[in-house]
Amino acid sequence: MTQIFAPAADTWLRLFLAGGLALLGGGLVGVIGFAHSAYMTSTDFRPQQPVPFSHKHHAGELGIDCRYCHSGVETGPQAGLPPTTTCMTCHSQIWTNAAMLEPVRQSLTQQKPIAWTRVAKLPDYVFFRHDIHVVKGVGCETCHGRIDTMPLTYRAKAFTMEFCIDCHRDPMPNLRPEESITAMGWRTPSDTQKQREAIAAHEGIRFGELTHCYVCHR
Amino acid sequence: MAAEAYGLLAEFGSPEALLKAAREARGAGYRRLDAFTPFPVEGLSLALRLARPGVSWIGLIGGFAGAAVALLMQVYVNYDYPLDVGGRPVYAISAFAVVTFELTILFSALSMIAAMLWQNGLPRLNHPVFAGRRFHLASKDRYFLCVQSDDQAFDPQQTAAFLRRSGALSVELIPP
Amino acid sequence: MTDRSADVLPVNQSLGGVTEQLAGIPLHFPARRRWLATMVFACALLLLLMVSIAALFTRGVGIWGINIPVNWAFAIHNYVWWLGIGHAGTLISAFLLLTGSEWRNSLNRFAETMTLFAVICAGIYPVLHLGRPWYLYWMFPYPATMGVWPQFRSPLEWDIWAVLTYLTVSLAFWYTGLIPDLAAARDRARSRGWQIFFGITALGWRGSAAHWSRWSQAYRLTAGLAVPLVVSVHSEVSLLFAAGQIPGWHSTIFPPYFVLGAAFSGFAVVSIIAIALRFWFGLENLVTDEHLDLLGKVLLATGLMTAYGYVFEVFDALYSGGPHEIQTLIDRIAGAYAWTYWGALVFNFIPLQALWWRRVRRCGSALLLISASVVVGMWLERYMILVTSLYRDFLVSSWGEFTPTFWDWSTYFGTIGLFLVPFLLAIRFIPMISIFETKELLHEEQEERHGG
Amino acid sequence: MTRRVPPDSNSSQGPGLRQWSGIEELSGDPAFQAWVDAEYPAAAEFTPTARREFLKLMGASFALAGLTGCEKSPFVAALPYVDQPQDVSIGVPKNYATAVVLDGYAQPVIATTYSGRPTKLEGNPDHPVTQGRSDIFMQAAVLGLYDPDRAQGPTRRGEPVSWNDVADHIGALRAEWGRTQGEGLRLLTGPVTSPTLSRQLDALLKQFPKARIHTHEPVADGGRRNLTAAAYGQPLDVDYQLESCAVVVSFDDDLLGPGPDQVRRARSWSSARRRDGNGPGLRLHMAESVPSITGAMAGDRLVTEASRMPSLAQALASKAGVTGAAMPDLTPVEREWIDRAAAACRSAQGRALIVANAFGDVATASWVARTNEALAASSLLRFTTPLQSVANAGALADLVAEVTAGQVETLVVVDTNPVYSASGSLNFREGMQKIRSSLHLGLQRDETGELCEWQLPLTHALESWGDARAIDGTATIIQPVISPFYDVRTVHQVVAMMSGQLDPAAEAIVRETWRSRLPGDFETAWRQSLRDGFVRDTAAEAVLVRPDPAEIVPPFADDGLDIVFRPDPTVWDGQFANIGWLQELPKPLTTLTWGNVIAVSPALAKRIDVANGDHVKVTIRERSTVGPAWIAPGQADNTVALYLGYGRMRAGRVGDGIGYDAYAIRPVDQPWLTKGTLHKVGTAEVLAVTQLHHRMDGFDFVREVSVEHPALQPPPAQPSLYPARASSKNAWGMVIDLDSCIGCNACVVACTAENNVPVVGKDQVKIGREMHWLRIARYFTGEIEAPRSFFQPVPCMHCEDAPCEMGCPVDATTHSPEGVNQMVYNRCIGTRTCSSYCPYKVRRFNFYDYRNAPDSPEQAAHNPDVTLRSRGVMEKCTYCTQRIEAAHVAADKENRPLREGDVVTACQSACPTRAIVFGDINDPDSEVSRLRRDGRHYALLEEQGTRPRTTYLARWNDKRGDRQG
Repeated sequence: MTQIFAPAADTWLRLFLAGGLALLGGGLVGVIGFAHSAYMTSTDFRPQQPVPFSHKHHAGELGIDCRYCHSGVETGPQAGLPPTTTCMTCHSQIWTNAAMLEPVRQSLTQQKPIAWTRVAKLPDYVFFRHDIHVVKGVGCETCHGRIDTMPLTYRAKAFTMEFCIDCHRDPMPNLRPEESITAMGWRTPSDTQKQREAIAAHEGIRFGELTHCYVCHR
Repeated sequence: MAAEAYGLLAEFGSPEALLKAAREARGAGYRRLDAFTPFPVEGLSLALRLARPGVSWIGLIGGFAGAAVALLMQVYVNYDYPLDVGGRPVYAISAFAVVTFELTILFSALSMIAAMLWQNGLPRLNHPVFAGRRFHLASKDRYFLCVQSDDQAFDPQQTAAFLRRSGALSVELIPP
Repeated sequence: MTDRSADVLPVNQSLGGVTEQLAGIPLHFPARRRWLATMVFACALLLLLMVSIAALFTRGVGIWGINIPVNWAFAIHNYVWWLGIGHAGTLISAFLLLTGSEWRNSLNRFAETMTLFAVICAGIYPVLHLGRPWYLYWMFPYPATMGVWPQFRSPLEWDIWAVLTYLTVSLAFWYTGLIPDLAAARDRARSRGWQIFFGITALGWRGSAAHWSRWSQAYRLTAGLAVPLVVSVHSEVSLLFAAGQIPGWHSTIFPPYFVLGAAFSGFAVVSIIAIALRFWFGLENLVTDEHLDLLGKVLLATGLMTAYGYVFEVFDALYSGGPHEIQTLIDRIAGAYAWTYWGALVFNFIPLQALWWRRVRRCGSALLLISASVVVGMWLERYMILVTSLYRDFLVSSWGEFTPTFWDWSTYFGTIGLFLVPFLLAIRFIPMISIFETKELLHEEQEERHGG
Repeated sequence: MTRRVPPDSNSSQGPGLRQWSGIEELSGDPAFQAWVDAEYPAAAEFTPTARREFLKLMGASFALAGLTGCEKSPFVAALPYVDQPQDVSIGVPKNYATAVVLDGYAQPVIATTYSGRPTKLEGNPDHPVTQGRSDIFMQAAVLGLYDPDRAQGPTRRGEPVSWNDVADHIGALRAEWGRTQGEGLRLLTGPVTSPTLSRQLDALLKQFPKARIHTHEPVADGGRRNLTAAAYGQPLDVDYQLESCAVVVSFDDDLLGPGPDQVRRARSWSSARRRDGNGPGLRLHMAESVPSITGAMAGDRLVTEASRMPSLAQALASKAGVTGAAMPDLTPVEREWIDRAAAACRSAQGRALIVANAFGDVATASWVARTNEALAASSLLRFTTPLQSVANAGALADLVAEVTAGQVETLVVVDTNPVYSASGSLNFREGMQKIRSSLHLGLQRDETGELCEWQLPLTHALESWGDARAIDGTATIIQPVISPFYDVRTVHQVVAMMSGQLDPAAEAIVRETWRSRLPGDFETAWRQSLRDGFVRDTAAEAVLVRPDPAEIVPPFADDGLDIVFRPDPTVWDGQFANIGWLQELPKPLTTLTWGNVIAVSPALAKRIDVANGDHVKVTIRERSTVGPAWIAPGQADNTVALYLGYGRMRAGRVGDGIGYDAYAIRPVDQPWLTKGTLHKVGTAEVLAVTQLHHRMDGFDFVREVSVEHPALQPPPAQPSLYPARASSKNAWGMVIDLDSCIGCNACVVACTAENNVPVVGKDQVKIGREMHWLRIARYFTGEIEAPRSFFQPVPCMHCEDAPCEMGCPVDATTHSPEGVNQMVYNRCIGTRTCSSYCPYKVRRFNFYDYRNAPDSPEQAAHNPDVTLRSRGVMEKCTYCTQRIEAAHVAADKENRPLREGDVVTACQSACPTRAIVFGDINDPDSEVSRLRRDGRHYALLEEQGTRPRTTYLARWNDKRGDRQG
């Protein structure tokens, strides 16, 4: 009987086995990592908008309050996008014929809405309400990030269930006083914990009752 | 010396002949011995003074590992997001028993078989003995005794003669 | 009796001859025609399965006859049936190995192979029966962006782990036992292709003394683990039902009842295969009438134990005296699906009684027919346990009825194809009877002859 | 065209946050068209107008949560308003008071709208008649609005035309009528209570004095007016004062059954029934030929032929000492029943009321009238002059006669469907050929619309300006809650065109009517009425009448079977045939869906050897029809019941070609009870019933208590292996009073509407896949000839130790700290274990994708607060969790705890008898806690140890009570 395989064959076979195992493990880790990646949570994406609206300019530099445009935020589930007329309250006075604002004027004259691209969108089976969060002392910044530094708006936080549930388990770290709800870059004063507890108590937050399914899914 | 051969391969017609030869070889002071048989032959490892295999211990460890992994996993997921499931306890050990048992067995069995292959140095596709002309009979109905060349007492001529004396049907020098 | 059991195999055959004969089956395959014909048939069934699955995934489980209340039917029912069949393989090779009944050496290889593919057939059902199968991976614990985990109190969750463990361990056990024979085939092979195929699969096994000693230990210990595993797996499957409160399910007898039933149906299938193979490949010298005799005895024993399960179930219902339990009992005996109950009784236990006679046991064709009837009977039993319990549970107002649709049947028959195709491939490419164990047994017998 | 009421003026509403106001104008904003184009491409398939209006409708909201099935790329277009209206906050529902119409009667509703889409109707709690309760027709009306088969624009012989063409044609006709003074002009209306329409028709007749008006009411309120005319000498409407009754004896009168008066009667009946806590407050004795839900609730029920009623009524009359009432000969069973009834009446001392079938015969009615007189029960009856009155209108038969005589040039059919619902013997269809010019005004191009030259589509009540009177006469000014999204007009607009106005404004016509009728400053009163949802103090005046002493002629009797006609319990006279919710609604007592049956008694069935579903042929005066037989337990031996409303050919894609047409063989002179024959045909069909087995088989699903044993055995305390869990502040629970539940199904439809429960169709129901979250179980006990019947609504029990939750491998169903058994659709992978383990089988599974096509108009009817369930997902009753969470948010925003009544489930608010009570069981003072302490309280299958949160109150057994006292 003669050798069927050359000595090298062993090396190859073992390499093959080791490689296979490595690939398997690596693949698993890779897939899970990909699911958490910025790509999948679309936090890396700055969609083009019909009008290159800059929150940095309006909210940051001019310091317009969020609620001026997103008027529904305290009254309903949806913060709402501003109607064209809201834009025109100022832009009928200033930058009246800036080319950049042509779509806005078009919208008003032709009664056609501006087709914005939604940046913050949750799946249909998630029933999120802005009003209750705002009323209970969760600031805009908590979910939307430093909007006042965004020339083009993007999704600052990954809107995964983990993200929501973390806060629903313990809202404390994200609570702020009423007057600072829309404030950006709001720093908590020295006696943070006490103050947060005070807010929590004052708002009567139902700790431990915010993590069951029907709070968000119906 | 040892460089030019792997060893001498002696062929025997029955397990009994092989056993006899193996004992004689030990008696003659050969230590680097190995035998090849078509099925496990009782007393052979004794005759060759092989160490008791330690596969069972690895199996035991694997079993404990499996149980631990299973229990920790199940306890952790319920600790991470405790949900009220039909009023059952959050850490329902009785319910966790099944998966724990399954993983115990899985880990134990796999670890033993892996250990067996590892200790046997398998897979090994190319091995000197395969070069033996009549070695293919080792998986049929012949029984081989191999004296390796790295044995102190190994000497191609004398060892071959010794093996023939102890009843080998054929003796062959295996190249390295 | 003892000396008969001493030589199950006729001793007037040489080890070399056995080796050539068995290793020869894959290398110089006899009965190509028959094999091809069967293969075509099997592939047709497999195709049917593919079509059924395509329809299922595109249109949804609605294509089956299931409804509320009978929302589990063929899928779960055939799942249990296949898994049950699978168990015999492990029991034969592992359990009998431990008890040192070496006559099993001629049967264990194809019994294990049968197990492997039966478990695969069973394994696809839990996937198929899901409403949204593409979310199957939610049943495994992985760090999800949802922060939600599987629910380990659920029998279905246990099920996944049990079946996967069972599949992996059976595979490992089967392969470990196969290595030395692959080596034998490698050494017999002449053509380069066969040499490489068997060369790699044999992992370079040399049959050295050290190999054998480690191998034996690992093999025996794995066998030792496989036996409780089988028991646990099918007990767990029974909990799938027993954990629910439905009358006819919620019973402590279920685990042993299921395990015995499983062994019963499994041994029946083993007998069928044994008889078929020895007829195909002229293996009468290795799978002897002695084997059939022993198989017949085992079949009879497990059958009687299953019958005890039936009796006890009736007693259970009457003893509990729960009106709903009794209602279900009556439904079984006289309800819309009484035919399954009586069918199960008749097919399982009436022909079985013939096995009391040695002549019947030793007659291949007779044993074949009885085994076939047992397989049918056990299929009916599972139908009975599932549908009869669900179609009428507690509230009269929720009672319904179940009629299988074309797709129910096509999926079921399709899985038979899924079983046959790989099995046929296996007997084509792998020694279907353990060569070295046969030789071991043969050698011992010859020794005894010389000794006595 | 519609007006908005400034929010401030709501403050005048006093307590309660009822701010119904005029609808927001949403049309004309192209903003949404683009958006909907993106979301609903196939909307393009509508006619241009329809599409434009539909876009308007859909686009109104970009908060259609859940409407798009699966997740898309997160970056979808978002379209804000160009000019956002003042009081619109997206996603916040608004409520408007208005009314829908059943057989001309107003059904006052509060319409919930999301960004202009009405999605749910609740009863108007302020309304004197319904007091916030509702029935199946009111609940289902909203789906009629989105019926995809509505006529979307005017047509002439099927060809689309414009309203200008219509105006031209009517102009031409008017010229002709002018010459002939309306000679040859005939109008055919359905039942009408609308003051505006009456006013308009009167005006029209003044213009064209020779024109005539006829009315056609296939069901309406039966022969009630003829009966009163015979019994009291003048046609009357009657209202039973059940609250003050101790005993009611009904001669085949299904007073609790479906129809315009069901809500009022069910309400007063149940309050009377509950009057005293320790026993049944009102006892019902009923003699009936066809099993009805009233019979099911009756404590003492006699099964006998409809043709026996006169004799029975006479017998009771003679017992009550009515002059001229000789004792007729009765069977022993009948006599015993009469004795018991008479005894009960006597002991009731003036608080006993005898009622006769509205579909019954004159003799019975007359005897009953006199018996009431004799029992001094007049105070229990309130008579009013008929509401449904068009000045000297003729009957349909007269019209047909004129048509055949060729005296009719022009026929205007106003919102009725004679071609389908006229008696077959009239041959109305053939008659139509003789008419030169015919116009049909109606929502659909139905059988009549198709045959008429012109079909002029009308608005749905929810998009109309109009008015109508409720059953008691209280008028409601109907205001649109949404602007019409098809090219349609209100009936008033069309009639106004006929009387010469060119393009009348819908609102103006109605204002015109009320300008003279509203007291005080018109604008204020007008707004007030709109906000209230009804015009105060407009109930009809009671009239005092005495029975007419004329000789009572017993109705002719010949041998042969009694053939009884009844309106269908769910599609009524056929007008609801295209409403999927009602087609799939299990009919009381049979649980039949998607069709009608020919109900026969068990004895008769045995005699001609038929089983359920076997086809039988009913022949009446050489006209015959074939339908599936149904063996009705408790039906009189020689009575056969036919159900109207099926066998339609032009109802639409839902209602076409289902069931048999009973109108075809319905005699004109005996529309409700006649004689005929029955034969077995030999063919058969499978009926789509949702409950296969109706016997309680000795189980105690429905328990009973009696006056001598008013309390049930409290269950033994069951030890639990499970750890005690801490509940949160609120713990929700529901108690259902089986003594009040009349099985009317209002709760089921309400649940369907509130929770987007899909309609699965006949074939799926046949194989047991109906999706109702709440089923009403029907049980019989006793012998099949005269069984006792029980209703038991079965929603999810929300078990505290729920078996289903334990079965789920992925945590898709878990328990909330408030004790709600949660079902998370988006986590469900469809193992169906939960349903297998559920002892109550209340879970429902999406075997297929049952959702409407993403662009079908029905989509707009969906509640945006509830996810649409996709294929392969389990679903079930959630205790209307969207309402619970909304209440939590509202309360949390005000930083206050939840109060009793903050959360009202859909089924609870719909129930006409208030049998369903939902609330916080942690609050000892809540209604639900009070009921849980009641002696009649028990849990279904409590021996299973599931500890349900949904529990029941046992039913009172009147009979046993009688024997004792």
